Amino acid sequence: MKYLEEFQNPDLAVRLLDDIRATVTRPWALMEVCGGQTHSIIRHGIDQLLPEQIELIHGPGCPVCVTPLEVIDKALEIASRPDVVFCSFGDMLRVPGSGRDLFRVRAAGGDVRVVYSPLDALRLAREHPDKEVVFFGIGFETTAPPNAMAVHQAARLGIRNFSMLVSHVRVPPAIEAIMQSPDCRVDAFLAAGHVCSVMGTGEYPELAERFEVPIVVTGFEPLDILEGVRRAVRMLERGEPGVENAYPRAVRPEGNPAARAMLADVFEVTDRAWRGIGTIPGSGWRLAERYREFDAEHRFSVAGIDTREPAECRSGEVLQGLLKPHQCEAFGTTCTPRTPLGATMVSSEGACAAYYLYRRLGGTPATVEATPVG
Amino acid sequence: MKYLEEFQNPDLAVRLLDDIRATVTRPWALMEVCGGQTHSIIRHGIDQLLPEQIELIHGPGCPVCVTPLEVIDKALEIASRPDVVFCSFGDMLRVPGSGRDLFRVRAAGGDVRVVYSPLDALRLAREHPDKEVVFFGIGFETTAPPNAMAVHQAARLGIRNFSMLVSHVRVPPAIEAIMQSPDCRVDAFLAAGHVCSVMGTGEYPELAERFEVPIVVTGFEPLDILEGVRRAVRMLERGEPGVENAYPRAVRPEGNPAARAMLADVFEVTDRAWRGIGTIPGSGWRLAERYREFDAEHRFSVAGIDTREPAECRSGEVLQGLLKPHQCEAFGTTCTPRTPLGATMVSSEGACAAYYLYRRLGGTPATVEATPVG
Amino acid sequence: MADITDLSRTGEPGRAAATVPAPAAPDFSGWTCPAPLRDQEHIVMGHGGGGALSAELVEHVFAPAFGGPLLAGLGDSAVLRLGGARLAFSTDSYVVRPLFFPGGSIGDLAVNGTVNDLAMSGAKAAYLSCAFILEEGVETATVARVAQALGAAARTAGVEVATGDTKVVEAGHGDGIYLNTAGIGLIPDGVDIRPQRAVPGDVVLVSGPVGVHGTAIMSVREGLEFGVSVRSDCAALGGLVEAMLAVTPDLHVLRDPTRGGLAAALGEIAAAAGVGVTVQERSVPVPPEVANACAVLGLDPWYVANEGKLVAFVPPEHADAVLAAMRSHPLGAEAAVIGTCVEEHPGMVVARTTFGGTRVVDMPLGEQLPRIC
Amino acid sequence: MADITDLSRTGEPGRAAATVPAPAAPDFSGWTCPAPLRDQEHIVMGHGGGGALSAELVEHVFAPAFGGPLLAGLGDSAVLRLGGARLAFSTDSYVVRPLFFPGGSIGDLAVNGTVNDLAMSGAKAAYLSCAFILEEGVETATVARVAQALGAAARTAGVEVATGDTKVVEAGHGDGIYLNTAGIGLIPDGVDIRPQRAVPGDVVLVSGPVGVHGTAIMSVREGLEFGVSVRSDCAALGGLVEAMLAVTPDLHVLRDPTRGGLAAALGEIAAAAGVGVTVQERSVPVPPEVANACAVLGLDPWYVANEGKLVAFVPPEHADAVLAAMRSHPLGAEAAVIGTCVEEHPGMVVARTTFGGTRVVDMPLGEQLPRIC
Amino acid sequence: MCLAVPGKVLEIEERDGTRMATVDFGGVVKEVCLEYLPDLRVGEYTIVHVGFALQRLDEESARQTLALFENLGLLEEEFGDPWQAAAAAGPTGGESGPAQEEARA
Amino acid sequence: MCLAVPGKVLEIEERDGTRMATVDFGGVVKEVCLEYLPDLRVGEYTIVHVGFALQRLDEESARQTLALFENLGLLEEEFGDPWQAAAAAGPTGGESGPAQEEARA
Ligand code: SF4
Ligand code: SF4
Ligand SMILES: [Mg+2]
Ligand SMILES: [Mg+2]
Ligand SMILES: [Mg+2]
Ligand SMILES: [Mg+2]
Ligand SMILES: [Mg+2]
Ligand SMILES: [Mg+2]
Ligand SMILES: [Mg+2]
Ligand SMILES: [Mg+2]
Ligand SMILES: [Mg+2]
Ligand SMILES: [Mg+2]
Repeated sequence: MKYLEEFQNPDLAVRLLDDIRATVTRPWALMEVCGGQTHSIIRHGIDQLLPEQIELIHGPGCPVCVTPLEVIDKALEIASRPDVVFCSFGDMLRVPGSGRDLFRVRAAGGDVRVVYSPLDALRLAREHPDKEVVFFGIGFETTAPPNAMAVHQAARLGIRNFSMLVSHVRVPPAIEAIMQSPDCRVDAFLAAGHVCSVMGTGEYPELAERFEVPIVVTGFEPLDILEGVRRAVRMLERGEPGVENAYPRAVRPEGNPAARAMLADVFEVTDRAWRGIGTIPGSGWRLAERYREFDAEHRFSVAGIDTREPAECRSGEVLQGLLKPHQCEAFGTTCTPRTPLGATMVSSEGACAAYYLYRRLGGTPATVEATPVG
Repeated sequence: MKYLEEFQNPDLAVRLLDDIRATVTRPWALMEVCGGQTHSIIRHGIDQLLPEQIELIHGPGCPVCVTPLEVIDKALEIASRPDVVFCSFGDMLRVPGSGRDLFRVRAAGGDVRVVYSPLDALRLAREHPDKEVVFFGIGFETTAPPNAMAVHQAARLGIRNFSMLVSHVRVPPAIEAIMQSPDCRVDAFLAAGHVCSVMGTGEYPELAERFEVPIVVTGFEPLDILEGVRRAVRMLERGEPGVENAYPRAVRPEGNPAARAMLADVFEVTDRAWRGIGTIPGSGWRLAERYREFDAEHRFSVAGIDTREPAECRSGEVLQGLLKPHQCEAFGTTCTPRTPLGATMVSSEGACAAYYLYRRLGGTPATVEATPVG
Repeated sequence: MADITDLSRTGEPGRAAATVPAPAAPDFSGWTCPAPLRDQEHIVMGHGGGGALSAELVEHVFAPAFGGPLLAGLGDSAVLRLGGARLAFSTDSYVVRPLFFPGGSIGDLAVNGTVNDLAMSGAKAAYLSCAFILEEGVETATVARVAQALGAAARTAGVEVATGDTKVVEAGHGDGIYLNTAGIGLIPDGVDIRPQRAVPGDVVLVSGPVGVHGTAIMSVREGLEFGVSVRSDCAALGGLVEAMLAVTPDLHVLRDPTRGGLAAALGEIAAAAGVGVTVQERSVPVPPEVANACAVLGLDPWYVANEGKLVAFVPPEHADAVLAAMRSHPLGAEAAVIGTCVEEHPGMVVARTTFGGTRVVDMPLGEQLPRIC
Repeated sequence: MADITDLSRTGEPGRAAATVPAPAAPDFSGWTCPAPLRDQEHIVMGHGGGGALSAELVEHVFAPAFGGPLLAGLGDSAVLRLGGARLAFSTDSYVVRPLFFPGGSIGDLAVNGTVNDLAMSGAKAAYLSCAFILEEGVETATVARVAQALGAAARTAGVEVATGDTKVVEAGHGDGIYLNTAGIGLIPDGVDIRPQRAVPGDVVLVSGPVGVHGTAIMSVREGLEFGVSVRSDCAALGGLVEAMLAVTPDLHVLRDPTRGGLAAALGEIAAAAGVGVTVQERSVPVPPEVANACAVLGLDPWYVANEGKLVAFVPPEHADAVLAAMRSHPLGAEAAVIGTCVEEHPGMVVARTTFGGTRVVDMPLGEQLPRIC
Repeated sequence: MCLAVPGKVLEIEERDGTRMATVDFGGVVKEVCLEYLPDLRVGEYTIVHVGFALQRLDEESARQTLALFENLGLLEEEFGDPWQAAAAAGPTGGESGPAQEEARA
Repeated sequence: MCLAVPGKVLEIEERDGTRMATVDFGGVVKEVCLEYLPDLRVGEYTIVHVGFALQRLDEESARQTLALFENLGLLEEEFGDPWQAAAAAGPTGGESGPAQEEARA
């Protein structure tokens, strides 16, 4: 794919790595905020190519991982209703609530469907006027505009049997929370490129300044990530925190004004619980009052849910970079990708799942080569 | 089964046949009114055992065969609705309406279920409060009380999602119509034993007297039928028409008073079309006005049905004994049990189907033996 | 067997009838069905009932697609040559509801049904394949119970489950468990058992009472439930067939009267061999409870499914010895002679009723339905 | 193959973990899964995905029921001795949606899938059984189209449809057409191809680009629809395998990377033989359209299903000649060496990424789902 | 019309306000609605159609009818036909009068 | 978060009052909602997430970034790092200013 493959070129990766090696003089902990970046790092083995001094901490940027247990339990309850067609992005189906997941709801007869886009859910609502079609609206600032559009269109077209279970989260408050943690180990952030495609970069200078931390807006292909690391390391080595845009082909300072306007119309900022972390003030979006009739929590009474998060799961600390997954006692014993206790073991870009895979190589560390093979 | 096997004893059949042979002196045409009797006659080969002078004419007593096309088309339309669970006795599923049958409705996604009893349909209605459960209430006087009870119970228990498509027919008006036909060939009737179990025998003396015809209330086992024939032939030979009860173990003169009372409460007499024959005045029952809310025709608008009965089908004449099935041009060519044009080719006791099977033996007539074999 | 004589491949579907005037005096001996797939734009339950509709589907849809010479092979089992050996090869899917019934389960059926299809060629079943189509949401414990029943039945039948497959379909697109087994077995030298070998004079035997298996299943089927003490007689017949072959390798026809019951089995043999079959109604063993269940529901026991019974066509000179051998085997203790193969009425089965009348025993059209009339 | 090394049959389901304290420094080399069926009271789609859940079902449910020694036989095909010959025997059910897709149909799959399972033992498929489970209401014309595709594919593959079965299930209890085929074929003398024969040093080859078939199907799957010019490469591989065997009968392993894709095929071989497999990411042929479709949906092409491709483990001394033979065959024109079999990390597949990093290629857990993240 | 079979009442109970019986049809047992034969007792036989008891089966009459068949051609000429007499008198006579007479004859 | 891929607009049309585009992702074609990029034109590239075009892909900027990587270690020491300068100036600068500078360098 054009503008994708070019940024996977291993020859150019060597140049970026050379530059990083030439720059780094001491240990730095960089957090890539976004699960998509984590995925790319693991997939391509990028962490293994970096100089030993550079540690990549996988941040809380997987929307699947951070969706609070209570919301998932609500989703499971709504999806179990006989009159409901429950639509979700594929990633969410395996995430455990208190004891089961959407797969099991489907196995028990619930009509749970994987959709590619929220507009697919809206189409289903039009095709099945006798059913209540509920869309599970999760995601960061990137996914919020598409979901907002689905609600907006439902209102515009008068599709009354459509509603959304909203659990949107916002990145900047999360970065703030991480930096405020007393145990914080993060020296610099690779900010989430596609979040910034929508939101622009205006939220970051204040954070960079306040916490004296470099923030590099970073893309998702191997060269993009290496470039993000290169920029962050350079800023760290020079002792010059600030904000840089290493993903200019997709990120403009102002983001996408049309999308931001729609977000302002459909959603309003709210406090939001992050799974395993707790409530972060102002870190989420909920439907604005005037779209309340499309709010699945309003339409279906799903109060009184008794959530049960396994006590032994320490994914909150993992998500904040305070704990390495293998330091969790459950890791690899009671908690495996097959039998996850926490969301970070579920999604393939979850930190625990990534570690599990990597560590399965056992005592033998993987051979790391800087020069491309094959 | 006690009181069943005893009436299948071939040794006693020989005595009855001997007596019939000793009595008969000239040709007589006897009509067994009831399809159950037709079935028994074909199943046991009884017609082949009788003296040549005695011809058995299969009457219009198969409730499946006589249900009018229009009602079946209504059933098909109601059964096709997505919110309906349509319940029927098994016999009705293969009966063609205008172009399809309940099997095909089911194949096309309709929820069509075979039940053993109308109470099963009522139970389904209680189990599926979100569905409309419709029962196909067909049958003669025997089946009418069970169906009446289902409606009565639905009213008593307030089961509002239950309704019945009623097409009940009554035997005495049919006998009257047959006798009034200018071409009538029937010399005597074997009246339907189980109809009389419910209704008693009080309706027949007037008919026997008016048309000077013997009417013998007859059971269903081989000996019962032979006894019915024996009594009818004896009355004919003696020139003494009247009513005899050859099924006293199951038929009392007054019938079943409780059942008759329920019939009077739930149903009211109406003119009824008989498939292939036409409308016979007063020959049917419909739901009484006070049970109108349980009437499926009232609940579902099924007006404007355009029925198409194949022009070549002469089942009406066959049902009245005016035509032998093989005298119909379609018989065995375009009309077979596999591809029936008329209801009399569908049900295994339909006269056309019975002939089809029998005649498949070809030019070679079956060997008829009066003495039991094996 | 697929071929039944009242279907013709020469007739033009749905049209010929309109142009051919009906004869004044119809000639009943030469009927053909001019419109075999009329109004059959969609599959109905009867296409799986093992009767005339099933046969039509094979004849008009599958056989032309797979190649003419294979038509005969689309019956219950095929005889192959491979690596110098003569093998029987057969498959069946099992979709029985409920999964567990008095005397057995879908797991037992899946073994015995296929083992028996092989046995009907005279083959001793050696290996089975086993494929599960599971519906999302079925209890794992239910799957395990079925698997255990299947394994136990295989051990009893002396056949090995050699290979398998599992697929899962979405909830609402299955019914708990569907099972398929295919089986292969070796055919002993000198044995040539197939429906086409029926000849007039053959004695027709049945290995025991009919209708038992189907009655046991109906008794627990939703909406029909009735109390009855009969249990499915579902069994593997390899040993019984071995005992019969020990008398003579020259058995003509063996057939397990499964779907469509005794009537379908005899009808198919008559059609395949172009012979008539005459059955003495009185001689066909029907347990009283089976007869009574059928009387209550308006069914005919000869059309009720069996699994664990066989019908044999045997040259008259061996009939007594074969009957004796069957009666010495536990699965043939109630074996009986029920009729003979005749030259008259080719392709048809005729019953001599208890009263001495005759009745054509027709192929079942589709599934049997409880009647009120 | 059923056995995967991260599952242990010794652990007590759901309980052992609670009593064993986690080690202070976890020993990653000796993990077992202490709760293999935890929370698996019901069958989920993943149990049919050909990945770890499928393997668990075989190991914990089917293998114990059918008898321990048969476990190995529950893989894609079994090797039998019958009548003096060595036969391969295999079965698969086909439940693919939609029934028709660019480049093929369920009918093609049902032939090629089973023919290929036999070919993966080195056997030339000779006979197929074919069982239809039809849903009441499916169009007869659709059934006919599938049957015709099946017949045509059988003729192309040189295999005979020898026996069949049809069942009809009630509307709402099926999905149009499910198909099962079982196949038997003769294994040439001197050929012993099975996953257990993989040894360190073996060269790993693939017969062509991966992910094509699965991408073609996804492109027409409801809710995923996308335009793409790739068509299923579904094909019968008997001829290709014959060409490879002509080089040497000593091929160690052949495997068709169907459900679970290349990743599952390699993982199963590694687990069965207790060897490591190293794959050079760059060497695995993935057509750009497949890679791009996967990029759009968030999938990994190595996990996408194939039908018409094979993976071969070949002794190094024959690797060049086998590769040349493959490339001379139309179905192997784009064959490539993709890796080697190693002593390290037994039971595991490790990819060398394009950038020189390494990555564990895990068994797929169940079905792949489009991701947003 | 009207497939109906004779069965013997094994048990009677009220269910949902409806009188139901367990009826044995020669080893086949089904639940049957008794609302139309409220005075039927355990041990008696009844004619059952689509799950309803519609008429008591008169065992005495059944035996008499069978006895009549046994004696057919043996006794009739001697004693005349009591059935015929009953028919002439119309069907309002006693429940099983004619059969009883004939059996006596 | 947020799997998003670059695709090229092949066609644009209004549907149900919504602006939709047919977008080509290297031979893979999908329908994409254009409501958030109403001025996107046929032939341009866009970043697509869950069926929505969320941002125009700046081709010039992409080329410049790649050129930067090509020249890494060759030119930087000579001319200094224009990215660094841009970052210090804050992200409010021209759309692809820093990259342009660096490419020029
Ligand atoms: S290893 Fe499992 S239990 Fe431990 S933190 Fe990760 S997800 Fe939670
Ligand atoms: S043979 Fe067919 S067409 Fe003729 S009267 Fe009978 S049912 Fe009608
Ligand atoms: Mg078979
Ligand atoms: Mg069979
Ligand atoms: Mg398989
Ligand atoms: Mg069979
Ligand atoms: Mg297989
Ligand atoms: Mg396969
Ligand atoms: Mg079969
Ligand atoms: Mg395979
Ligand atoms: Mg009736
Ligand atoms: Mg997102």
